[in-house]
Amino acid sequence: MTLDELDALDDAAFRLHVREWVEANTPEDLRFPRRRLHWHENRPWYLALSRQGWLAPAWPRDYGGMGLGAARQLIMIEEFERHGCPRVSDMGVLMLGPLLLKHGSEEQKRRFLPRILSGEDIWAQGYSEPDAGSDLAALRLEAVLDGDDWVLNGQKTWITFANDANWIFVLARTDKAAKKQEGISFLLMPTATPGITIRPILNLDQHDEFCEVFFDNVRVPKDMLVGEVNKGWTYAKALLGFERIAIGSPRLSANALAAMKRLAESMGRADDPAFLEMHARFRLELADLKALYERCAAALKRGETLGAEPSMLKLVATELFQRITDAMLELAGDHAGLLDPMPGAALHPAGQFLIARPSTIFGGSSEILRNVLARGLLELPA
Amino acid sequence: MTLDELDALDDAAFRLHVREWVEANTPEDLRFPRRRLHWHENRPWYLALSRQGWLAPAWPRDYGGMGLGAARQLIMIEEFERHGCPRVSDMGVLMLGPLLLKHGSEEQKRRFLPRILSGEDIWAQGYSEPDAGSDLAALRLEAVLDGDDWVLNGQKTWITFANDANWIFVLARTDKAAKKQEGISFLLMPTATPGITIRPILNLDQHDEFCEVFFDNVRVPKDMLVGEVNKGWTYAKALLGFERIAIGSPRLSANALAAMKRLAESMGRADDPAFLEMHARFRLELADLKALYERCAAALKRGETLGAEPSMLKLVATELFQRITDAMLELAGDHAGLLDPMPGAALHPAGQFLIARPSTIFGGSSEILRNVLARGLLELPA
Amino acid sequence: MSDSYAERQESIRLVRDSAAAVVPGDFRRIRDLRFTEAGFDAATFAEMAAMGWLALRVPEDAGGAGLGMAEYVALTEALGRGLVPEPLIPGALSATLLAAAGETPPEEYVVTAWQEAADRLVAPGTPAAARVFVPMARGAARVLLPVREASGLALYEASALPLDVQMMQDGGHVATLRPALTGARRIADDVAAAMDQALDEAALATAGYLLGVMEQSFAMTLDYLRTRRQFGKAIGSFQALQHRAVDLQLQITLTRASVEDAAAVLDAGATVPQRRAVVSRAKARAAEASMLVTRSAVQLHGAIGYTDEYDVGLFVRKAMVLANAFGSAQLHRRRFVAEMAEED
Amino acid sequence: MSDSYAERQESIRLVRDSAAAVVPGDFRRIRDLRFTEAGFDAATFAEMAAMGWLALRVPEDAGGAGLGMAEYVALTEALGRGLVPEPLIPGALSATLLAAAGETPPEEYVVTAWQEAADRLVAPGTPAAARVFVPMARGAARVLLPVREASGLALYEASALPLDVQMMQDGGHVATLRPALTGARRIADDVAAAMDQALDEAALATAGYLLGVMEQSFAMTLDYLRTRRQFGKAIGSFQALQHRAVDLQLQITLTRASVEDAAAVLDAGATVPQRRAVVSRAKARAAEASMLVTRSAVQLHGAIGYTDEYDVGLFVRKAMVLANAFGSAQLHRRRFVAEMAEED
Repeated sequence: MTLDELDALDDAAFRLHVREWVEANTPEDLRFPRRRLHWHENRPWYLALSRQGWLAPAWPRDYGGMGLGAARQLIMIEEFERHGCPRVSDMGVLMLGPLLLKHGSEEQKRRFLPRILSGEDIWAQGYSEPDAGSDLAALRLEAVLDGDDWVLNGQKTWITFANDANWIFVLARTDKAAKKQEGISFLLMPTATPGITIRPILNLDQHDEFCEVFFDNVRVPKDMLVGEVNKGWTYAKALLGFERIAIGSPRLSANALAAMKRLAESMGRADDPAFLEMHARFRLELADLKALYERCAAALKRGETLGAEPSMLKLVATELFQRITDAMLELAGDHAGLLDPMPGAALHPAGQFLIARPSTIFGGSSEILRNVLARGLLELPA
Repeated sequence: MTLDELDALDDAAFRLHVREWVEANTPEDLRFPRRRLHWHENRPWYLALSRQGWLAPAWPRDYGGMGLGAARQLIMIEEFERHGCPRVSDMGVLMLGPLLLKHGSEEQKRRFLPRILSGEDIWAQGYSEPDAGSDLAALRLEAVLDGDDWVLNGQKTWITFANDANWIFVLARTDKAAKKQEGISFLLMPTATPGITIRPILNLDQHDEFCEVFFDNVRVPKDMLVGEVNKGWTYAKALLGFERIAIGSPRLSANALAAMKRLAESMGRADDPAFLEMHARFRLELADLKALYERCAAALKRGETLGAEPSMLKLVATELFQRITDAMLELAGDHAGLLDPMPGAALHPAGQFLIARPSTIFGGSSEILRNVLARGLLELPA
Repeated sequence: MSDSYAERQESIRLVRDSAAAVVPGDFRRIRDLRFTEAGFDAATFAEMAAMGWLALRVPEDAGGAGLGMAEYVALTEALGRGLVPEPLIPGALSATLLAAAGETPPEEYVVTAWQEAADRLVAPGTPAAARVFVPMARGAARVLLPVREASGLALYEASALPLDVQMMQDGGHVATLRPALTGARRIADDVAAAMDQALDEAALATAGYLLGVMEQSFAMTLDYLRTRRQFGKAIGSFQALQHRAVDLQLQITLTRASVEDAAAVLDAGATVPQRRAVVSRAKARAAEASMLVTRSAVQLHGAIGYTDEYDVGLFVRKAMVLANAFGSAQLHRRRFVAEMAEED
Repeated sequence: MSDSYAERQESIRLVRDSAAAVVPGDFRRIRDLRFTEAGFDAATFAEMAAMGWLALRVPEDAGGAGLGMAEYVALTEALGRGLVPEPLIPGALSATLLAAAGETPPEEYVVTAWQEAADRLVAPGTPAAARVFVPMARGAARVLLPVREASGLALYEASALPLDVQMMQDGGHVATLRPALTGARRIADDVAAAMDQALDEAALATAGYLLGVMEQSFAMTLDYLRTRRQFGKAIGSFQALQHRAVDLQLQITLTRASVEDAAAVLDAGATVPQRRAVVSRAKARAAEASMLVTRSAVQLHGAIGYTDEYDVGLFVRKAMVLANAFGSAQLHRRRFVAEMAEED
């Protein structure tokens, strides 16, 4: 079906069309993955979306996107979530693409966007540093102009799947004299550039999702700067809100709660009144989270701009997810400490517990979000 | 039995002796009072203690006290609590007496202490002000020397039972130029002194436990100053820790939990598994609070000095008390909103809920205690 | 209820605006009415009736306003902000029953004595059973009595019954009534379905009222945090209090989502199990969150919050009464689970 | 156990000091042993046995040290601080059983395969039932099997049994063993009472170990809060984090009170119901508090806390294994209520 034909469908028909395609095309073995998948794992699904032309619902059609409004994008996300479609290596699609579309040169757009859509380029996002995590503007990766090149020295950390990426975009300090948020620029480079070293970091779940990236006299040509020099912080910050709606989805909590019920069954506790009471409380909390999420989604579908809601949603969703997985560990008895899933059951309380941990740390920690809400939404004094 | 005879008893025999006397002498209608009692209510018990010579276990015998060590004092407190003895109008015994004994002139001791023991003088403590509660050192009641008198102008608030007292001790600012904690002096005066106005404040429990006290050109003779001028803050602060051990007693939580069980019975929920689970959790918490309390008590009995323990005990005890009474309100159904006790049952969930509120506000609010513990005990930076 | 989103929002806005008439800026009127005989002002009640609020849920062809639950909870939220003591929710419940029986919605306070035990949300209609927790009964012009008969749950009107009154923390009262059907007027043969629905709507309207209670007590707390100074700065600049405030805001935000979602589900035409499930979800959340927010408001105000003369205490005492009215959180949690299909 | 308070404290201090020998300052040894075949170091285990720790609870006349539970929990607390992986607690359980049967306490790791289902604290001794969650079985020199017979709960020693091994989050393992009594040595006719007591002591010792785990992970967190800087100041100066830290300290303080009180009750000669009640109380508290403290330690460390290479994560993974060993908090809450007389 062409994009014009899709446009002609009403929302319900559009949803049905997406659902049918997703059901038919999502590889069975990739559904509801326990962890975020490496590029070599999610590649079949990435390429299926690419072939279908559905990889970039938000990009304009001129650049190979679907050019959909918020309502239709959300319908697609809802259907992807419903079928447990894995998250693809999406930094190019979600982060770099929108930024280039807004601030990149026409040459940069024509050069990089098609290679994202084809899966030729897989991008990593280089923002955090050892002393600039929650306080991102404190970053110190230095970029000094030397002839026609920027020369980079320093370090990035918590770079998701840098070990999968062939390109990386970074925020680097290009003016040390300026105030913290100023003097930061946005640069692009291949990960194979001489002087770049990538070291995976094993996380508590024994997964190499994050990497450290070291820069030792890395030379980047001048035309790999996006937009104006010293404006990188402003560009990047405008996009940072995006992750929060996705992470506010009730899906993770819903999956965990369903797993909790199966766990109770396998422990012979499904009819235990104390378990039922706890489960009922979580079901109520999940239902209210869903109501809040759908309220935000409905506002987006109406084309409204959201203010503090995504931050509140992230706090509620991630903290509920954690509390459910906390409770699962107690329920699991001796199984709670198992490194691998429980024998004979597709249950892994320890895995879900560990995966729930970083959700309150990354993408705006719970502490930072509360600071921001207190000042911004509640107008409490500094 | 004389004090020497009491000394000759071992701890168990001493406890038994106290218990028997308390059983025989505590007025039945004053036991386990729902609220703190006014002087006209607790007077019979005060005078009974006075006649027995047991009103001031901690004071030296030379001044009419029992001169007991910490261990024996605690035994007395434990027995008083077990029998539900009401708290008497004790500001003179607990606060002023020890302060005069340490910093008062011999003349002040001989003049005031006997009248406390006899019940002739009932004292109020005048520390807090409208803008000096948790931040007590910010107090502004002004005392200016004029001839042989201090002249006081200003206001105190949250003065417990000032409407019962014939004398009041206050902290007043005698040097405005000095730093916050310096320039504060300790003064004594009759509440009938011209210029003093006392206004009771009704609390949420509809009880006039607190008063505002206004000072309008109140003249206090020079010899009513205790110790040195401008040293009052130091004197008072050294005694402020006292209340915390008493308020860390598990008795309030234990009483509330027992009431919760009777409430569940009256609601037909005593065998409800969800109630039993909740009740079990509270019983475990109460047992651990008791263990902590007894640990502190044992250290005191061994003559050790306590550091951060009383503050921790107060946090644990008062917050458990509140959570139990919070849960009682939900359990009480439509009875939760009753102004008076439930008909036909000696139960009053709303009353216990309201009485639990100020415990985390007065005597060091939970917020202030956490600040102090973070800096002092945990050595976290300012 | 099939209006467009914009039309609906306009209708809700109109209801909110009209509520301003009985919600003044201060709480003098509220204080003056506390612990009085009726506990509310008959003239104000009549004014509310005249604005069509009592019959807000009664269909237009039965003499009502025919508005939705979205409008109703918007109204009770506004009343909750002002702690309005006039018993609109029990009055509206009676109006709905009378309308179901083909009678004209009343202009005065008619109370329905449906409850036979604490913490229930069903009207058994046991003929001889005492009716308990009848709200503001001393101010009622008439009393309706559901009575279980062979025909179903019949509805009677009784003009006077012996009262046993208990005062409540908010300054109102509840009564225990003993049914006396001698001389009572029989109004309808079977109002069982209408009764069930009316009780659900009253429970949800109460959740809306509690939402207003917590919104307003939180707003007053934020003001206090911004202005009260200790240790040389506004206490609202202390991070621990800021985070506590954010946690309370999250509860308010969730309560609003829950209450307004439930209203939307009812307005979209829910099945009985769906209606029970969403109403119970909203009432459970509102009950717990309103107690948390109002008692935290007292704590965050410190000593002054514990005085009767400072207004923030009025809110916790209102929540103490209403959190368990039309079912406690416990009751509603259980009803939710019983009514809900398995989670997806 | 009737020593004076001062003598008792001195004895506990000696035990703590001796523990320092196997608790080095860093976690290199702990990391090196993770996910290895045995999961612990036999030489270190032998050293611990040589210090008398395995037989710490065995009476002196049976070849043990005859020390109290106060000393035992002080020891396991020290081991918990160092995340010592050597299976002292299951080894000591076996030593107690052997001593009860009149045998000399062992010098090597003997494991008792008593458990037949997850989250249990009784040894049914079903002859043919698989024994599950047998800790560190690949490093065991011998296996003891309690077997229900007419005489009571008999005790056998079996030299080798087929293993089904599962790795654990802390780098150790548990095994499922299938009883094979052919050729097994029968050690005792009835160890039922000794078994019950040994399981309780193991549960309390585990609570002690968890106390050490949370103490150390909290100490590391405080260090981090004091030194890590963000927004221009040490993050430990942020009041919200300070209050969180105080709340964790309260849990640690309560856990210590609970564990040491339980040990004192056992040392004073408790009845079986008293013993069960206090052990369950301490284990329930330690299980919940250790999970709270260790997972909060990860959160307070931020991103670095979520890496495997940073030591604070080792503590949460140890707590994940031990919080439910010898009974979950849920199991112990119920046992406490079942055993406790009514509250006073």
